[in-house]
Formats: sequence, structure tokens, C-alpha cells
Amino acid sequence: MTQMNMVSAVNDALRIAMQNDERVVLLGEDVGKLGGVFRATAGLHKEFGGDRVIDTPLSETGIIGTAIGMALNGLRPIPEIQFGDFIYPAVDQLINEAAKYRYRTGGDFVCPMVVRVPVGGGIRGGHYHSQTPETMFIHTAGLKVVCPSNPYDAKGLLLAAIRENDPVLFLEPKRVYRALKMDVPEGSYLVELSRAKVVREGEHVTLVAWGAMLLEAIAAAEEVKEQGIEAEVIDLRTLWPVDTETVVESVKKTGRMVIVHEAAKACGLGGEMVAQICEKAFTHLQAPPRRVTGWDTPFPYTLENEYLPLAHRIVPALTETARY
Amino acid sequence: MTQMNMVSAVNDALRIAMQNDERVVLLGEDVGKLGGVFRATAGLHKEFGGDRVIDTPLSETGIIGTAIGMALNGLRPIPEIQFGDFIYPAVDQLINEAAKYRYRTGGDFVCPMVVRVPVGGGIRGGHYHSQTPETMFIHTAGLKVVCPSNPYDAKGLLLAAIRENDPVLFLEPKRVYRALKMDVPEGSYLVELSRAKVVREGEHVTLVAWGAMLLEAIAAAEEVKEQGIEAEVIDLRTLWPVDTETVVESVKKTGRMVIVHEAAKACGLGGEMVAQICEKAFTHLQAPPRRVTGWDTPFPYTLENEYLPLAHRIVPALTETARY
Amino acid sequence: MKVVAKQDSTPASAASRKLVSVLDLDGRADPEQDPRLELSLVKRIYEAMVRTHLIDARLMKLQRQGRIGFHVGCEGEEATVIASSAALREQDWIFPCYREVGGALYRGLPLQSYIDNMYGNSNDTAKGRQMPDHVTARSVHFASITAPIGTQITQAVGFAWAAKIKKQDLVTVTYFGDGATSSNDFHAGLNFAGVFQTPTLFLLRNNGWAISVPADHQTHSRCYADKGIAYGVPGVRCDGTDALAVYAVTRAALERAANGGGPTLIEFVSYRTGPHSSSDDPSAYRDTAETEEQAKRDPIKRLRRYLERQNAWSEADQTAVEERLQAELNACIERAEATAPPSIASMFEDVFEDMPAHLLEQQAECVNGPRTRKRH
Amino acid sequence: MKVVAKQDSTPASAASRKLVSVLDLDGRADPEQDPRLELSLVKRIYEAMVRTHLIDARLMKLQRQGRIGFHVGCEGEEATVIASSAALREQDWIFPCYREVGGALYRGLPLQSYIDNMYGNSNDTAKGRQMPDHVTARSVHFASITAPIGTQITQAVGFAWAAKIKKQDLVTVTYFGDGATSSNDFHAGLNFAGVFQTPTLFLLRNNGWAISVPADHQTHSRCYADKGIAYGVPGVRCDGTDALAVYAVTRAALERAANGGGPTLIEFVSYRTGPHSSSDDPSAYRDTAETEEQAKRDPIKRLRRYLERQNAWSEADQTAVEERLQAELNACIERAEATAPPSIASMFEDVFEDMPAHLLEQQAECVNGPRTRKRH
Ligand SMILES: Cc1ncc(C[n+]2csc(CCOP(=O)(O)OP(=O)(O)O)c2C)c(N)n1
Ligand SMILES: Cc1ncc(C[n+]2csc(CCOP(=O)(O)OP(=O)(O)O)c2C)c(N)n1
Ligand SMILES: [Mg+2]
Ligand SMILES: [Mg+2]
Repeated sequence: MTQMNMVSAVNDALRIAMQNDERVVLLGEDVGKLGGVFRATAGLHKEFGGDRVIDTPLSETGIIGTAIGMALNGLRPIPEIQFGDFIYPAVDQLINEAAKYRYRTGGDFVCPMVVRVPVGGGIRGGHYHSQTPETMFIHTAGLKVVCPSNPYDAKGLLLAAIRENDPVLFLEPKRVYRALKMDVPEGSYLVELSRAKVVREGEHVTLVAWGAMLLEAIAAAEEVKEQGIEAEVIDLRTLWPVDTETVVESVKKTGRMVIVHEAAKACGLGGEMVAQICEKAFTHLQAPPRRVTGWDTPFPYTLENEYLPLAHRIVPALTETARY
Repeated sequence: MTQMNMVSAVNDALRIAMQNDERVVLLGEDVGKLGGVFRATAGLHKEFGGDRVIDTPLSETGIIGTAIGMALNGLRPIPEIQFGDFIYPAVDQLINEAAKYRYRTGGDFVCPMVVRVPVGGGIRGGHYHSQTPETMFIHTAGLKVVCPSNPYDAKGLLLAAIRENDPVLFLEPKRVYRALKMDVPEGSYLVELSRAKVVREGEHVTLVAWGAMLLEAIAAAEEVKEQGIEAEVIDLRTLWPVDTETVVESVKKTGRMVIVHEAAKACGLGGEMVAQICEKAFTHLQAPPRRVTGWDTPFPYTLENEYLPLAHRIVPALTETARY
Repeated sequence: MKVVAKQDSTPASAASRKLVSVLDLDGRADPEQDPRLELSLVKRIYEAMVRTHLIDARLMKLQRQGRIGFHVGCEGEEATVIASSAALREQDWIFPCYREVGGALYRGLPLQSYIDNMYGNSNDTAKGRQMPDHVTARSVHFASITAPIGTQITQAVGFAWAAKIKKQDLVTVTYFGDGATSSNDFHAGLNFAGVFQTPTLFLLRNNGWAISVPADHQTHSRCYADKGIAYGVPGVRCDGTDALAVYAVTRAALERAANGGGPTLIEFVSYRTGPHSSSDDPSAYRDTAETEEQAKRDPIKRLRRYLERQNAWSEADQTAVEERLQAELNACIERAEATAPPSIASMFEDVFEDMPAHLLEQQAECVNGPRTRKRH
Repeated sequence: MKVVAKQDSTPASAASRKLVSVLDLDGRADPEQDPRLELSLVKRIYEAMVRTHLIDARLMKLQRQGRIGFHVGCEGEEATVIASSAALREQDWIFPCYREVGGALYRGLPLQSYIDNMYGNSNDTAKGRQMPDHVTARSVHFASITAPIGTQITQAVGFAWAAKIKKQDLVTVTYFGDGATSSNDFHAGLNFAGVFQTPTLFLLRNNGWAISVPADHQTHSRCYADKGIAYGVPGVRCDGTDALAVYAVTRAALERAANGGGPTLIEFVSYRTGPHSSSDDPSAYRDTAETEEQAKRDPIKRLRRYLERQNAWSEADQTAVEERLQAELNACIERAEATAPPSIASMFEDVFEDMPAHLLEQQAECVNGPRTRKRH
């Protein structure tokens, strides 16, 4: 066990994967000599050389397009998109190509790759260094979307994602990157994809969150405890394919759900989960399922802590839902 | 009044807009001499010349990026994206730029443009000529999304969209393009944005649809009538900002909702509307709100009529919901 | 091999952008440029060109008859497609646009496979999920055809780059049109190939048109081969209706790439004598006079004249080949039409390696649900 | 005006890619190349360069002190930014990258406006919605700064294209870095500008680095100016640390564009002597020796030496200017720090022209909801 923050956990996972599997290569802007603008690939260029830790030209189209080609030729590329906000030039390759390769070729070609994407607010990044572009990828059949909330899961999920034979978007919440340290095992271990985790048990209301907002959800759960409300907090961990079962089981118990996400509300995963709960646990619902999300505005700079669905906004949703 | 199909209604709206407002220019691949691969701009190049009906190089990035520049300089560009499936190279300009221009400049710059996009299945287009990429644009604050279901609305909504001072995605369902003709007034008229329309009254279940699936919804409603079920069919017409009120009013009356869309289910507008109904009409719900959508697979070629949420799939959802 | 791609990336003088050509319109080879290919190889190329041509004609007819949904062929570009494919080694990979199925057939893709794809039936390698002509054929090192313009270009670079990293001896070639040079992936692909010196050939089919947009409205560059200069990628211009020139230029660039010499951009200048696809009607945007003029460069006729000059081809040979091909085609069509569509359950397969819960549910709902009355 | 942009798009010979320069490192002007600008203009440019430099230094300090969140400056590129902006006419428009706020200030943007933007306060023209240095300034024909690399390039082309359609007499200039030449919008922007001959100047600040990626790893082209060849857009290479050359080259291209001569790509060769931004530490990826060597080309010193040689500048002048600027800066900072943040209600404004129902609801929920204890 070593104390690690999320950046070092990601770094450790990448190092282990590269040591164990020579098919693994990293590519992206500034991932090489600099070690990434968040230092997630620090030291790897030195350890594995420029053929496996590759500084690319400034083109997300090129990064993902060539990574697909590498994957088709048997490598396991792990491209980094420097910020989630800059993934859009790669969307054509991700949505029209990576996501559909297995399907459109009847399994003749597969496209295993893990696209690492720092996402979210909380670093005073404003409009263009704070977005959480998860919705469009969840919506796209053929992509898996993962988002850890802590260093332990980050390492285990990343190692598991690298073993997938399908493209995975691995969203790393920047707000958590250096926010906490925890004990993380040395060496390889896996955290299975598509398995949510009940991180706090409770009987009054189910609280679903992931990534940076998981910590806020827990804080909110602790806060409402004083009012006698026990929230069951679920960390989705994999956003798609989502672990509906764990959420449904919990809602069947509590009869209530609040879901939290940083991304804007409209068509976010919150709405999807509400619909799924209606489909699968309608008769158990004792209160309207509720969303606490980023507002339907672009992400602002100065007021980012008013934009984000932090604990202060989760608390009233929890109490109102529990008392409904 | 003239009998028009949707292609001629769109064509007519464009002609009227160009006659009345010299700021209006059209640009896109093959929109000029050829008049568009669906003929929506037929005759306009001849009538208004190459300066206002512009054949561009093959770059959706360039089409939308330059259209934004034109809009900033006071024109009213109407770019065409040849197929919805090919909008992804323009997503960066749409999401990071057009959508945020007003917001990020505090209103200093605005970006009025109507992006015309033929969308959806039903023309045996398979993977890459059938997609309905509405979700990501609904999710993006700052964009309006419109999708007519018939020639009359197409003309009136398009003329209204062109008057907007914000960017509008105008999705044209290819399956409807030449499927029906109806009486359409000559000259200019407006169909207001963000107003849904109750196209069929009923008391047992609310059925929400738009675009090409509206016709299927109506067919399904007619079919269940024989079983004594009266569905209230709502044509959303504008997908965002959506007319929640009309849907909520109807659900308050019927206590039940089925929503239909061609786009894949995960994080589609269906989930969003279910969540909104839970938020605003929970106590009125007598059955779980239900979604009938494109499956969460890429769009297939041979089996497209099994992929689409056609009447045969809407009918059981309606009966089960009505009888719940 | 006389025709050598320019080895450096110095901006070319006007002279170096001369069109490389071997054959004149009547099939006479310029002795200075003639790669002197074995006649058996030339015949193989010629027969494949004829085959492609016949298949195109037949598929277009089937489309007009409503028996298939769509076709996009390579009329006028047979030399570009076939002779360049013929210049490749077995281990090399093709990242195609949508007009190069002839290349896959040349490399051994069974015609039945292609025709099954045209029908999107249950034997289609793409399992009926893509439109006709969107073939996938790993067995002949032919990656999957897609519609989005340009996306195969960066993928070809990545594949070659991986080969370089893995020290595999292979070159990737990627085909695309004049229109595709405006795409994002053209820009990124050539740039990455230049920076990382990947063994990739960029085979630009300049067929004069991108649907209705003429090649000289697509860009203001002096010629398309010049675009390599922006990336330090050597550029060559070659007559794309001249099979021998196409072969020679491709082969030279291939050898250079295989020997660590890096990528090459080759502009094959030809002409799309047919419509863009079965959905297109060119009379709306171009003069038939132009088409007729360009048809004189017919690549098939030129190569046939070359063979005839060597006494290596006769009218009887032609008849025999055509009859054999038609018979083969008839058999394939008959079989494809008798083959069932893909199963409904298969619609949910291959989204992921394993089928997740939500797709199992949707599959069950669909399979057990009512069927549409609409055809498929 | 002696320095003329190449008028045609013929691939340049090596010679024509010589770096255009006027001043040597000690401020001596080459009489052949000297544009012989009025001294008052040169002084204005010089003072603006000094001003930009002082502002950069001060903002970096404020960032280190935690008083502002971020800063990105133009150290080493003051001549590129200021002298090119100075060459524009009032009606021309700038589509900036993020290092050219100095150009907006030169054109009259009040310093207070800029400093308010650095604080994202309620007087910020961007209403505190963007990071510091993301200014918007319609009043001085300066479009909005954004972070996504390259997006301004196609917009500049569209704006100029509209001007051409509307027969407005204006030119757009767009700035971007060497890294940005790899972006999709560079490719589309230059291509559209070439095809539609828009009056647009592409001002490429080649400062040697894109964060940690050196300019010679960004592309394999012989030089960045060569990239124009791919689009038929004339390219010029100019010493970007030489204010007189920058002015002359920009002015010539501007006049050409204004007279219907079409777009020009100008590569300004300079060096980013500072870190990429306040978030960056260049010691991780580049030698200080290189930086020290490059610092000798200091554009400010060179222009000062030029002025001194004309007896147009003294130590006293320098002190006076610096003192004036520091006082101005102090006052602005003081005021900005005393200005309130934007109102919470304002977060929901300007998404659309009118506020739709869902935003009215969200605004009410937010304004009436509990407040975070976190700062803003
Ligand atoms: C990204 C994208 N935009 C638009 C289209 C529609 N489209 C299909 S083919 C084509 C023209 C392609 O021209 P070119 O690259 O010259 O190839 P050619 O058909 O002439 O071989 C267009 C615009 C597309 N398939 N993909
Ligand atoms: C599309 C996109 N990708 C990545 C980034 C992150 N990023 C910000 S600046 C930069 C380097 C830009 O280099 P260059 O264009 O040379 O400009 P310079 O900073 O040197 O002036 C990068 C990679 C971004 N802002 N946008
Ligand atoms: Mg073409
Ligand atoms: Mg740079």
C-alpha cells in the first residue's frame, strides 16, 4: 500500500500496464517529455521511450484517428485528450469510427483503446477547461464511459479498461486529481467495469453520483444525517453500460432517488437514470426522482461554485425527497 | 395554398427568406448548382447567384466555422450539413463556439444562423446516412433545436428560425421529405419556436413524438383507438428549449406518457422528458412513463425498419401504458 | 523501375509536377517511362479492370431495377484503383475510400462476399449493417469502408505507425478523393505521417469532381500533389488513367516507404465518367461535352491497346473473359438473392465484445415484440 | 514600402523563404528593407510593446500572489503582436488567439477593461464567464478570445467573406501559434480563404513551442510559411522579433488583401521566452541555454536601439513611460479588486437572447437556493 492521489494512481496504472503489456502506447499533446499538463504521464517517457510515450502535434483528430489505426494493428493505444473541452475535434473519429468499428465490420475489426480525458470544473478553468462531455459518448452505442471518484478506483478501473476489447472513454475528474490521498495497493489489480458501488448505506433515499461530485454527495449525506435522514450513496463508476441493477435495488429499498452530475441537465445521465428507474421500479417510488446537476448554461469562470451541484445544492434535494 | 412536400416547403421558405432579407446566404456542399443532394436548395443558385448560394469545399468544420464568422459580421448564414451523420467534424465549432458566443462575450457578439441538417432513417441509408444527432445539441446550452414533422410546420418553423438571434439546428427528417404533400400557404408565415402542438386529442395516454416518428405515432394512436384507447398526440416541433408546459398539461389530464424518438435511447430526449414529467407531474402519473426509441446500437442497413420505433412498436407501449 | 517519387520535400518546381505517364491514348508506351512489367502481370491488371467495369455496370443495373439499394462505382478510375492495388505486396494494407472494392477483389476477396454485401444479407461480412459497397475484408488486408469522408486517412497512418513501432514490414495505402483533401483527417493524417515518418502512401484519386463540386473549386492550390509540401511529404502527379504509370509510381513509393523512406502523396489524375453514385444525376451540374472528352482517356481501352500491341490480347480473349465474368457474376447474384437477411437478434450483436444488460433487454424486447409490415 | 508579400502561389524557391528582416540585433536598419516609418509611429509601437511587457510581468506576479487565477502573456513576441496590430486600419478586424490582448490595447481597449477581465468581475466584458485573458472587445474590432486552438481562424475567414459579399472595405487578421497549424480550422480556414479569395491575413506566431512540443516536431514541412502552398495562399516568413519587419510585411499583405489580392499567410518567427502560461514550467522540457540564446533577439531592446540611433529615445523617456504605465496599472488593479463579482442571477443570462422557461426556473432555484461556502 502506498498513499496516492488520483494523478499518481493513474500514473501508476499506466506504468504497470506498459510494463506488463508491450502493446500499450501513450500518445497525446505534451504527454511525453513534460509528462502531461497534469503530470499524469510523468516519468513514463523516460522509462519507456519516445516510441511508446508519444508527443503528438496539436490535433485531437489526428490523435484519435491514428490511435484507432494503431488499435486495428494490435496495439493498445491510450490517447490523452488534454482537457475534455478539447475532445470535440475528435468526436467524428470517436462516434463515427471507434464506436462503430466492431459493429460495422461484423466483428472483423475491433478497436480497443482507452481515451483518457481530464474533465470537469473546480480548477477555475471557466468555459473551456471545465466541461464534462460525457453525455454524447453515453448516447453513442459502442463506447464505454468510465469515471472514477477516488485514487483506488482510478487505478483499478484504468487497468480494467486497458484490458477491454472495446473503446473506453476514461474521464478523470480534475477536481479530485490532487484533492485527496488514500492507500492504494502496489502492483496490478482490477476494478470491474459496469459495477456501481454502494459507498454508504442508508434506507431513506438513494443518492447517485460519480467523479468529483461523489465527494459532494457524501458530504451532503453526512449533513442530512443530522436531520435523521440516511442516504444510500452509490458511486456509478462506470457511466455506460451503467449498472442499473445496483441503483434499482437501492431504490426498491428506499423508494426515493436523487442523482447528481456536473454536466448540464438537459439530456444528461440524470434524466436517463430517472427514466430507467421509472421503467424498473415505478411502483416503489414514493417521491419524484430528482436531479441536481450543472445548470443549462455554459460553464462560468467566476461563479463556478454556484454552477456546480455541490453539497449545498444536494442537501435540500435530499431533505425534500426524503420528506416528500 | 399550394400542395407541397417537405422538400419544396423548405425550398420555398429559403427563397422567401432570401427575397426578404439580403443578409441571408446559403452555404454547403453541393447546395449551389446541384441544388443539394435532396434538392432542398434547387433553383436558388440560379435565382440569387453564387455569392448567396455557395458551394463550399468538403469541410463541415469550414462550413460552420466560416458561417459563424459571417454571422458575426451581420449576415444570416444558413449552412447545410449534407447528412446529420456528417455533422461531427463541425461539432467543435457548434458546441465550443456558436453555442457560447453570446454567453462568453456577455452579449457583445451574437451568432444567428440556421444549420439545416437532413436527419434520420427510412431511406435505406444504413450506418452513415441515418443518424439523428439531436441529443448532443439539446445537451449543449446555447443551441436551439427544431424538427418539423410536416411541410406546413417545416416552412413556418424555418422562417421563424431564420429570425432568431441565436444559432438554431434545423433537423429535417429525410423520411418525411417526399412522403406526403399538404396545403401550404404561399408567402411568409411563422410557426413559433418552442411551442409543441397537440395534433390529436385524447384522454387515456399522452404520446409525444416529432419529426418522422410523429406520423408513426399518429398511426399507432389510430390503431389503439380500435381498442378504445384515445391517445393525445403531441408534436414537440422544437426539441430545445422544449415546451414542457404542453406536455405536462396533457399528462396531468391523461396520467400517462409514452415518448417516441428515432435517436438511440441512452440519454436521449425521451429520458429528459420522463425526468421533467417526474419533476412536474409526479402525483398525476398513473403508469410508468415509457420510451419507444431507436435501440442502443448503431443504425443498421438491412434491418432499419426493425431499428426504428415504428407504429408496430409504439402500439404495445401505448396499450400497456393505457391499461397499466 | 524508372519512375521514382521525388525523395525530398523541397517545394517542387513547376516541372517536377509534370504528370507522370507511360501510355499514350492509343496504348503506345513511352520507352523512357515504361516500367516493362511482365505481360502476365499486365494481363492480370487488365482483366481485373475489365472485371471491375463489368461489375459496376451490372450493379448499377440491379440498382435501377430496385434489386439492390445503392451502388457507387469507379468508372473512369479503373486504372487508378486496380494498378495501384496490384503494386502492393501481400503484407501491405489498404485503407479504402468507397470506390476501391476492385482492389479487394484483385487481392482475392471472393466476389460472392462482395455481392452479399451489396444485398446486405446474412452472409455479408458487414452483417447487413452498412450500405452496399461498404465492404470489410480483413482476409485480404482491406480495412473497412465507411462513408464519412477522410476518416480512413488518419487510421491508415496509425496502422502504419504501429507497424513501425512493432517493426513489421508493411506499408499502408489509403485512397481518397479530391474532395477529401479538404477534410480534417487529410490534414491530420499527412501531418502525422510527415512528423512520424510512417510508411504510408496517400493515394489521391483526383477524378475531377466531389459530387457536384469541381476539383478546381475544392482548393486554390496549384495542384493537389503540391499539398504534400505543407507536411514535408513528397508529392507526385500521375496520370490515373494510365495503368502502367499508376503501377510504376505506386511501386516506387511503396519501396521507398518499405525501406524507411517515409510517406508519399500521389495524385492520380483521372475523371469520374459516371455519376457520383446511383443516387446522383450529373446532368444537373456538368456538361456532357466534358464527360465525352474525358472518356477518350478510357483507362481500359488504353491498356488493352498496349496488350494488343504486344500481341498479348485478342478479341477472342476479351470475349472469353467477359463471358466468364458474367457467368461468375450471375451465379453470385443468384446466390445472394436467395440468401436470407440477417437475423433480427443479430442487430444487437457486436456493439460490444459481450452483450451488456441493456442490450440483452432490448434484444429480447425486439425479438419477442411485434414485427413491422415493412420490408427488409 | 519595400517589403512586398509574394503575389503568386507558385511554390517558393528556397530563396523566397528567406526571413524578411529590417533590424539587426543592435537595432541597425537594413537600408534596403527599412520601411522608413514615421518616428512617431515607431515610438507608439515601441511604447505599446513596453506596456505589454510590463503588464505581462505584473499579471504574472498577481497570479503568483493568488490575486488572479491565470495569465498567459506574449513575452518575446511583443513585436509580432504590437507591430502587426499597428499595421491595421481602424476598420479591420482582429480574430485573436490568446496572446494578443496587447493589440486590443493598442487599438484603444481601456486597460481597465482588460484588468477587469483578469479578475472576472462584474465589469468584465465577458461577465466573468471566461478565464482571465479571454477578452472580448467589439469596440476596437477585436473578436472574442477562446481557448480551443484554431477555431478563430475559420471565423476570421467567414467574417472577411461576409465583408466581401457585403462590399465592406475591411480585412480580417487572425493570429495563431505554430501548434495551431495542426488544427482542423487552420486547414479549413486557409482552404476556404484560398478558394473564396477572402481578404484575410493569417498571422502565424511561430514562437518555437506549443507548450512542450517544439515547432520542428509539430510538422515536417520545411517551414511554416510553406503551408500556404497547399491552399494557393502566398506565404511570407518574417522575423517576428523585428518590429519594423513585422509592420512592413503585415502592411503590404493588408494592402494587397484590401485591394482584392486575396489572403496571405505570414509566419512570424520569434520565441516564447516565458512559460506557456502561469500554469507551465518550461524547465521540464527545454534547455535554459536555448532560452538565453533566444532572449538575445529581444524585440523590445532592438526597437529601442533603433530609436536611440535616431536620437528619438532616451533613458529619461524610458523611465517616464514606465512610471506612467505602472501608475495606470496600479489604479486599474485597485479598482478591479474593489469591484464585485458578477451577480448570481447573471449566470443565466445571455445563453439565449430571451430567457426560456427552463432557465428562468433554474435561475430562481439557484438565486433562492442556499449559497456555497466556497469562495468565488
Ligand atoms: C464528412 C462527409 N461530408 C459529406 C459527405 C457526403 N459526400 C459523400 S461523397 C462526397 C464527395 C466526395 O468527393 P471526393 O472526395 O472527390 O471523392 P469521389 O466521390 O470523387 O471519389 C460527399 C460530399 C460525406 N460522405 N462525409
Ligand atoms: C483544441 C485544443 N487542444 C489543446 C489545447 C491545449 N493547449 C492550449 S495552448 C496549447 C499549445 C498551443 O501552441 P501554439 O499554437 O504554438 O501557440 P502558443 O501557445 O505557442 O502561442 C495547447 C496544446 C487547446 N487549447 N485546444
Ligand atoms: Mg472526386
Ligand atoms: Mg507556439
